[in-house]
Amino acid sequence: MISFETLYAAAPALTAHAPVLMVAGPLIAACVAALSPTARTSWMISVTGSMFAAWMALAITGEVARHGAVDYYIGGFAPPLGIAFYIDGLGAMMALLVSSAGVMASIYSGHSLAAEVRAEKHTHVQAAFLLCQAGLLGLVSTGDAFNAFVFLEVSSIGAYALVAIGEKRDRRALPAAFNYLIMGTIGATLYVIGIGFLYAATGTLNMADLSARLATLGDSSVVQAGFAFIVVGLGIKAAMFPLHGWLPGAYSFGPSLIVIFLAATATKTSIYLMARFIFDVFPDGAAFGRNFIAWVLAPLAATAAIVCSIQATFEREIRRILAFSSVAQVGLILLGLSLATILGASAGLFYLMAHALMKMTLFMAVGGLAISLPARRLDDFAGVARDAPWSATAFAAGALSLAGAPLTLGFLAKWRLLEAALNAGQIWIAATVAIASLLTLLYVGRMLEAIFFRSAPAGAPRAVEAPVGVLAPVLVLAGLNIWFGLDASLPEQLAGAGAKALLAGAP
Amino acid sequence: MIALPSSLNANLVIGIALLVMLLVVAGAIVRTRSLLAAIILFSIYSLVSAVWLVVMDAADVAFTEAVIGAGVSTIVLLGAILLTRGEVEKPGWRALVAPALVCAGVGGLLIYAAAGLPALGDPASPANAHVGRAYLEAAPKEIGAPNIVTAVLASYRGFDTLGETAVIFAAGIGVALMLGFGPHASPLPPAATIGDHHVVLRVSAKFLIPLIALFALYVQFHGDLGAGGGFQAGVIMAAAIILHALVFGLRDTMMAVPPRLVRSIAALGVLLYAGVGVACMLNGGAFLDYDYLFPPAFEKQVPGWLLGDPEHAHHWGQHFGILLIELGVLLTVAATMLTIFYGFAGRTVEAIRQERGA
Amino acid sequence: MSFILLHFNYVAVAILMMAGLFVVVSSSNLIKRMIGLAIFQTSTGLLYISLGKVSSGTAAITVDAASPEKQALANHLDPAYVAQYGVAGVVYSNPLPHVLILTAIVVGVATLAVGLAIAVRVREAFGSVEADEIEVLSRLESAQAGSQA
Amino acid sequence: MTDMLSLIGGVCVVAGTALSLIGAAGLLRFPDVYTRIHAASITDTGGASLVLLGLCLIAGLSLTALKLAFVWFSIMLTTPVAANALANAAFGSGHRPRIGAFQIMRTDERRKTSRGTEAP
Repeated sequence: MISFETLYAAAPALTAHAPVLMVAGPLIAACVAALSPTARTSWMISVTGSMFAAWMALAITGEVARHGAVDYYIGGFAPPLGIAFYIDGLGAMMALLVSSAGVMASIYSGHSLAAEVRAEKHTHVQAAFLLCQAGLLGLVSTGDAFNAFVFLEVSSIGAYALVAIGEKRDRRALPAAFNYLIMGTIGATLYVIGIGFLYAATGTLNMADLSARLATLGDSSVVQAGFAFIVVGLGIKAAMFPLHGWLPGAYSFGPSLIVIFLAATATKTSIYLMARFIFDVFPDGAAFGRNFIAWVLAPLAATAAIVCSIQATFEREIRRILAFSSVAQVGLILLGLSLATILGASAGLFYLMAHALMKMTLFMAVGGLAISLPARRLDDFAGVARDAPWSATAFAAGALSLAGAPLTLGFLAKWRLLEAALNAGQIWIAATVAIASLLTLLYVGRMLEAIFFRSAPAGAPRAVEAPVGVLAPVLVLAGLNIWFGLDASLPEQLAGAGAKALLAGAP
Repeated sequence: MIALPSSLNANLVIGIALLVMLLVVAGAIVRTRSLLAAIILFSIYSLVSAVWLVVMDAADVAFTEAVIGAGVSTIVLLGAILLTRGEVEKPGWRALVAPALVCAGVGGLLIYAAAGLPALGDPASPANAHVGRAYLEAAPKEIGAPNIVTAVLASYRGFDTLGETAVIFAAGIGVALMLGFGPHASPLPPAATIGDHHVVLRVSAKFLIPLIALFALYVQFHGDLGAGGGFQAGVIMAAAIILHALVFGLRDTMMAVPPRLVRSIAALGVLLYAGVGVACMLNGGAFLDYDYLFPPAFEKQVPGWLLGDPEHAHHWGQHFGILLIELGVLLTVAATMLTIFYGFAGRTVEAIRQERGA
Repeated sequence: MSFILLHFNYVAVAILMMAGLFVVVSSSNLIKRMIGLAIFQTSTGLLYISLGKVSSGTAAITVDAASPEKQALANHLDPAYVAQYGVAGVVYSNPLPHVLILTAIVVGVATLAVGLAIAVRVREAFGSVEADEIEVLSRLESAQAGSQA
Repeated sequence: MTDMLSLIGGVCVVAGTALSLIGAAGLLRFPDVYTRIHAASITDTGGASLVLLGLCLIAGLSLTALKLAFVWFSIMLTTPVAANALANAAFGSGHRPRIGAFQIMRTDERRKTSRGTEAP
């Protein structure tokens, strides 16, 4: 049993500044990486920057576990005049998730990038990756609604370009990146419009202040429109069904470095922000909020879980299967949150972390195989297990976890979701989770069947085991999938603290 | 309904007239099939909206919109249609019903909300009464910069501006990744073949370039007194160099201001900005708290005459902090704009062919 | 009438946003879509600035109390109005929306540049900037993906 | 005295805007590139000069007037050059005038030029 209260305590001076250092660290590292002379140095800087951010995130998590939510006034100005960071249990959980995904991705990129991108571009790729990371970390820690937009864009602009450089392997990365850019920008702009309406109604941008003022304001057309714009805008960014059109392309064709990072974090941070607005900023009793959750969010999430799982079953390219599966899993996470109970939210957040972990494992394993195997279709991966047993094993661990096999993290995650749905009396949500799990079993079965039980056709190119630098993080993540399946105290604590922070005062 | 002072009415009429112009221009952009026309119309759109912004008292925003919207965006768009060699859009919409429904939905929601928004110019609206007013009252005392917009931009919301500088930096990296590398990037492009008949252009450009650079510096250092600041100055500075490239050829410009150097400067700008933040932190303040920019011991040793008016002495840190971070913004913006320009302009037709063959 | 005139800007901004959004979602040409996106983003700025306008206000640049400009500004105004809404005897427009939109404009041009750079590469890779043609080519490629490997 | 200056200034501003309006009409109605450039640059130089002069007179002897003078200076420096460059480029890319001395061209030469030569 690991406890965050006792796990780690950084020096007080460092802890005091940890929230901002967590964002500024990768940002500064990005500049240094862009200035660095060779691909190798930029990779080292990238790993260092990511590790620094993870260290800070760990310090914050410990601090939050011990003393509750952390505030940080940037520039020394108290909100609402200044921009304040506000990190509670939920923010700490997200920060830890994003920064550890960053560490894994950056370590992994040392070898994978060389196969995917021309060496002269590496310094800039690492810089863009670090900016993306800094943006997402800023997004989860800021307490200012407009500042969140700025960080959303910092992370997105880097991500668009990074997806587009996948063109060296497959030119379809370019239209996919363009589509991602258009959808992402529309989403961000709708979010800004929504913030504008909230600002018109309240005169403030600080989330805590917004919340306090909205509570006294009551219902008005401006507030309702603001709510709608924010939710739709973030829904696009979070790939909420039916606004997920950009995701399969971006995840299928981008280089592994960015895909594994985005798959683990990008949609999740937008879900985080959306949850922040729905549960924290808007008053609890607002009729439109409750109606939205009951009549829009939950049905759409359920549709996503079912429809996209079916779509994944019929896809032929392995990364597209995983991408559609991501949209479906986003649906499951949102279903958990839409229960609006502590149990439901903690199940949703637990699922969020579990999904990040397993999708990262899967994309990493596929990326490792793709270094030697110029293939995309599932059929081309036939019999890979014989040539690259370690990668295939890691893939199997992630896939079993995704399918919810017992003794894996995925099983626990699905179980808690079911439990929470039944506990809240929402039978149809429980049924949806069950059906989605069965569908997941179908496409996971297809993938595992191809990789393990089929033999490669004669004359087909054979895979070679991924290099150690790639294999090590994959195996670590695969191990975590199993480890957390046996002892889930760590993610459980995080999810529980996050749910409590999100739904302070709810049953 | 509040009683409106009579002087609003002239402004109101001008504002409405400009909005009608914007509507007409936007309609023309939707209708036209020529991309070139759409780009020029977009430039006009930006310029007209800049005028409207002046009417709405948003001098800084108008300035930015004019240099960025009507200036940089137009250049980049023109570069893009040159490189995509498609001046005319293919006739026929892809689909009309679904987009029209989406727009109708969003538009309906906007107008639904508009009815509940405060009247234009309402001084008692929540937006104007709460934080906005607090800035107007607090900034002269706490920051000391006469331009409140600069005070808010650089100090109260300095972190936003850091993020924004990072966005610009990211865009520079993105464009460099897309267009700036490759076989064609190392050798310089061929010298431009501008005929003698452009002699007027060349002579006046020689005269104008230093003037533009000077004006950029004016805008930079005048930013806390009047409209202006690092963003506008950075774009203007880049414009001076872009003018050089347009008139004397990209080759000469790239020799004088090499792309690699420019990309490094962009990173240095963000580094300077973030560095100021870290320096404040090391001196015991919060990140970007310029009051702690200089250690107290250091401030005591500075002779009084340098601090100037003792009444404003406590703004010293704020003043220099804003100056430094605006310098960082200038460096990043100018370098990034130039990177973007190099990216588009450097990708000549030959280079494309070369890359295809490779 | 007065209500319509004083809310005209919101309606105009809404229509401008729709024009931009319509171009983005309906046009097939990538460059045209970027132009639409730019209009959409610029119009958002106009919404914010509308919110920050204060009647008879001046740009938020502190006017010295003793300067002739201040006298000129004050001459036209109702002293009670100035006393209630002014700061140190001058009515200013709200600076906060201006700051936010400065940021948004810069973000907009960053997006535009990256989007156009990608569009240029799309043209080089597919020989077209029309989304429907590219989609056809992509579909073809998906159908035969891996078979050439 | 100040009122008188303001009045003259106002007249100048109105005259400048009228000139701009006429220039805009010319831009729309003139038959070819060169005459249109002419109309546009008259707007820029003549119209703007008058407006700026008027504003100078209204502002009186102050820093504002000096700044306006700088604006005028830079307009005078840039717009004629821009008009010149535009005309140069138009000529270089094959546009031929439809009116004036250049109109007297041989028919075969007229056919050779790619764009904008045929009389309506």
